[in-house]
Amino acid sequence: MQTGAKKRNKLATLEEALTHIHDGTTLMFGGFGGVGNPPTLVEGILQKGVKDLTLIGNDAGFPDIGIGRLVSRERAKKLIASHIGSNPVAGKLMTEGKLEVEFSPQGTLAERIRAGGVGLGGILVDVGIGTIAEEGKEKISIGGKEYLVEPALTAEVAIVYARKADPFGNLVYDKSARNFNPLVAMAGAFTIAEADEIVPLGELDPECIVTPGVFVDMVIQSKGVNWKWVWE
Amino acid sequence: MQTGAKKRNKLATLEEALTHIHDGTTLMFGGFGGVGNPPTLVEGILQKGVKDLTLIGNDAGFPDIGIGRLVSRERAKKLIASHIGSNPVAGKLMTEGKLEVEFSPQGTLAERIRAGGVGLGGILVDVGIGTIAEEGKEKISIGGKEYLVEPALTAEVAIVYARKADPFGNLVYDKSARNFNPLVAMAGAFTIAEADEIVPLGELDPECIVTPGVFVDMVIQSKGVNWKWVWE
Amino acid sequence: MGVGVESRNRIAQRAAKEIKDGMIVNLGIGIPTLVANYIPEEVHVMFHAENGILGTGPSPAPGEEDPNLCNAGGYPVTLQPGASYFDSAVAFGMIRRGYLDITILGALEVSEKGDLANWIVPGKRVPGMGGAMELAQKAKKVIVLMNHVNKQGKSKILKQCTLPLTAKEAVDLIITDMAVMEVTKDGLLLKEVMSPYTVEDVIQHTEAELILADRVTRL
Amino acid sequence: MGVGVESRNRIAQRAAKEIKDGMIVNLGIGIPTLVANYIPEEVHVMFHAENGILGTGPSPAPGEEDPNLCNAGGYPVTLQPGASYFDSAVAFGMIRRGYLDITILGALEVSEKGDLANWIVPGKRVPGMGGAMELAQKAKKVIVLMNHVNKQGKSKILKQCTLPLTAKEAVDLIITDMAVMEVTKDGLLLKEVMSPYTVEDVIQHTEAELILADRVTRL
Repeated sequence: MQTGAKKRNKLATLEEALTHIHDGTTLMFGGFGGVGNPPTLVEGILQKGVKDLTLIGNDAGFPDIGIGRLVSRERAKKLIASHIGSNPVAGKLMTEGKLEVEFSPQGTLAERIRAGGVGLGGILVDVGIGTIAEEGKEKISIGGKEYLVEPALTAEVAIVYARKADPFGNLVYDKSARNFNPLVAMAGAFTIAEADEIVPLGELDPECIVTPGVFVDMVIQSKGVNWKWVWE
Repeated sequence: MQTGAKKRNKLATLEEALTHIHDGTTLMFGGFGGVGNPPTLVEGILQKGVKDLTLIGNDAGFPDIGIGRLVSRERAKKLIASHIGSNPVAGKLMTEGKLEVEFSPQGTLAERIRAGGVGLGGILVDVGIGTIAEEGKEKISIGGKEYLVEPALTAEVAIVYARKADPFGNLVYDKSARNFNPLVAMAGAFTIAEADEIVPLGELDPECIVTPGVFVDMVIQSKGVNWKWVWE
Repeated sequence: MGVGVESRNRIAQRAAKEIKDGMIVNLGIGIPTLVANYIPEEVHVMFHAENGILGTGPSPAPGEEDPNLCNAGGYPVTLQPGASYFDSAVAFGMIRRGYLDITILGALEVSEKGDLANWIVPGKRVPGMGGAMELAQKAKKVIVLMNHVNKQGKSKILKQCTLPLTAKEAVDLIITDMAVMEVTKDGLLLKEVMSPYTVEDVIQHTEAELILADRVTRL
Repeated sequence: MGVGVESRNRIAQRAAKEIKDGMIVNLGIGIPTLVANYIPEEVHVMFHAENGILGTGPSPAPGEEDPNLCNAGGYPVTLQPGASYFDSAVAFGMIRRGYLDITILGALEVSEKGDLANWIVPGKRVPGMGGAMELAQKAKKVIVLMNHVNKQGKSKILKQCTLPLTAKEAVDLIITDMAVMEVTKDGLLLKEVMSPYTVEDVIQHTEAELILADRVTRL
């Protein structure tokens, strides 16, 4: 019966969540420019001393904000993202050969993650044709128009930030902190959600749930942001 | 200034909506087994006498329910759907050569419509490999695994049913009447939404809007369902 | 498919035993719908409806139906706490990602390798595949409920399917009015026989090769 | 890019004139952000932020910032009535479907055919393309705001871009501290000159070939 109970009640501690994240883990994260990165999980990963991560997400945050805290402290060996412009340390590490960076156009990256999340093999996109972004990519013609074959992305572990969660893992987000989070939540083989507020089952409006709990494996209580925003 | 005003206030009458639907129009529709088909638009199309439609949507409804009313009254020359099992008239017309039917697995159909809606060329799916559903489809290998290339679907006109709409075209749906509607709403070159209730701009919760108004071109007031459900 | 009420209920009751606490389950139309009636109260299940609901509850009382709250078969349902609505693309995302623990479907034919045919009888009936291809190909466990033989008295459990397939090597368990059979690497394992039938009856009415379990249970 | 405050504001002010009532508009970071300050009150615009907002409003008053309500540049915004939140996949769905009437971006180089380069300086600065490829390739009208020349005083408006492209033949209008130029089939049309510069100044500081409009306006 324990398995059944665990599938219904996914509440856990930060420590339990961290047992799923090791040196070398492929880790996907929600968030956009720091907004919507899960602060408690990032801090936990830092504290645990995990290294050699392969990170997948929109960007490298800022040096001391969000996922950028892992990047600038050299916890990642590789990053798949759409830009690293807001984190100069990431650029420096890349130039020094300490961080491998693979770029995808932002909308393509979002769709590749979503494709992984819904079990597709990939998507066909015409964005980037005629630029170096098409290099090394297979092309295919649909109705006489050329498209790039963009493979789906998944990860061993996905970490997301939500406004509210229930014990089944149903999630709602907060304003623009939604961004990549619902996509990333679907694309993890093991998805950990950090929520500002954990509410009883049945309390979230079924019409407004953005991520159905079936995609989520674990829910932890957020301790909130422990960094200063760029605009503060 | 009229263009600007029209882009903000998309409220229109059924008659105005019907000026966009003609003999031969490629018409995509939301709904699943009749639930979520837009009743007022279906009735309007019937009354207008439109024929030779190419219909794209999940199914053929029931003979006297939803989109099925157009199919069983021979208003369509072609149907792209995942099944027609609930509408025996559709099966009969197909056998008689009066209706061309193209089948897609349901999840593939949903993703093909979504792909059209978000401007992708198509998707890669492994569903149907090893069956006749793969016939005539291009195959591609991603990481050593075979996928079918499934082209995106769009339509000249898309018709959807919503619970509430505002003048900009923001939509929320009603329970399981959501189904294909949000996907179809994105995939029309011209999208007409029929809503049970039209509310002032700003009244819908921005967190709970399912279809952002930018995808919608016209909003009309629904007159409600004018058929009897199978379970009634 | 011409199975009597009692037999249908017995098949559904047997299928319900496969459903464990905490599972995510999709029930097809026909006999599979009846399975929900036989799940014990202490077994909490999230039912998935591919039109876009996770967490459907029992049928509403007459007069309480909401036309906009129906299962994939078009019949009114209710909601369980923790349920959510989503579009059909997400509904199938769940399926393709393998999050369905069990899917229970009807079939026209099943082969001894677990091939499933249930969407087309060429030249006769072409209802379309609906969501059956995804469900059969992607659910963790695929259970087929059907009559053991067709209207002509011929076995629907074959060495090889004659109809176009819904999915190859997809079925895990077959429950009929005569028997319960598991698809294994070695072949079709006869595990249980429904009374009043005997092992011999089942063998006689099955075109596919059957392996007898060490102990064939009589139900 | 080393453009003075006055000049930045003048560029933004000129760009604002391109924005008409009812448009869906995406503003990039840097000078493009300033454009919002110059849109007349009677011109109602829905601003699109590619992180997942349609309908952002002005910056909040100091102390009223919500860290979870920011634009794509990471700075706090507010909401207009009719606004909605969605995930980044839908945000780019809107872009790829061509629903953005105008996108306003910065650039490192623009060619006379409208090629845009703004995401990489090989071996030096590799910030990544972010959402610029989609925006430049898919918006109905692409407006570039930038300094006319680089720090070395060399033209950023070239016959051919030397840097890797963000998008080919994408730019419709270039607004710099010196001039306003439209990309036409026949080439780059010089339409307006910013004082104190003269047509001759602009020609001298532009590597690309310029076609003079019948009447070059002095701003």
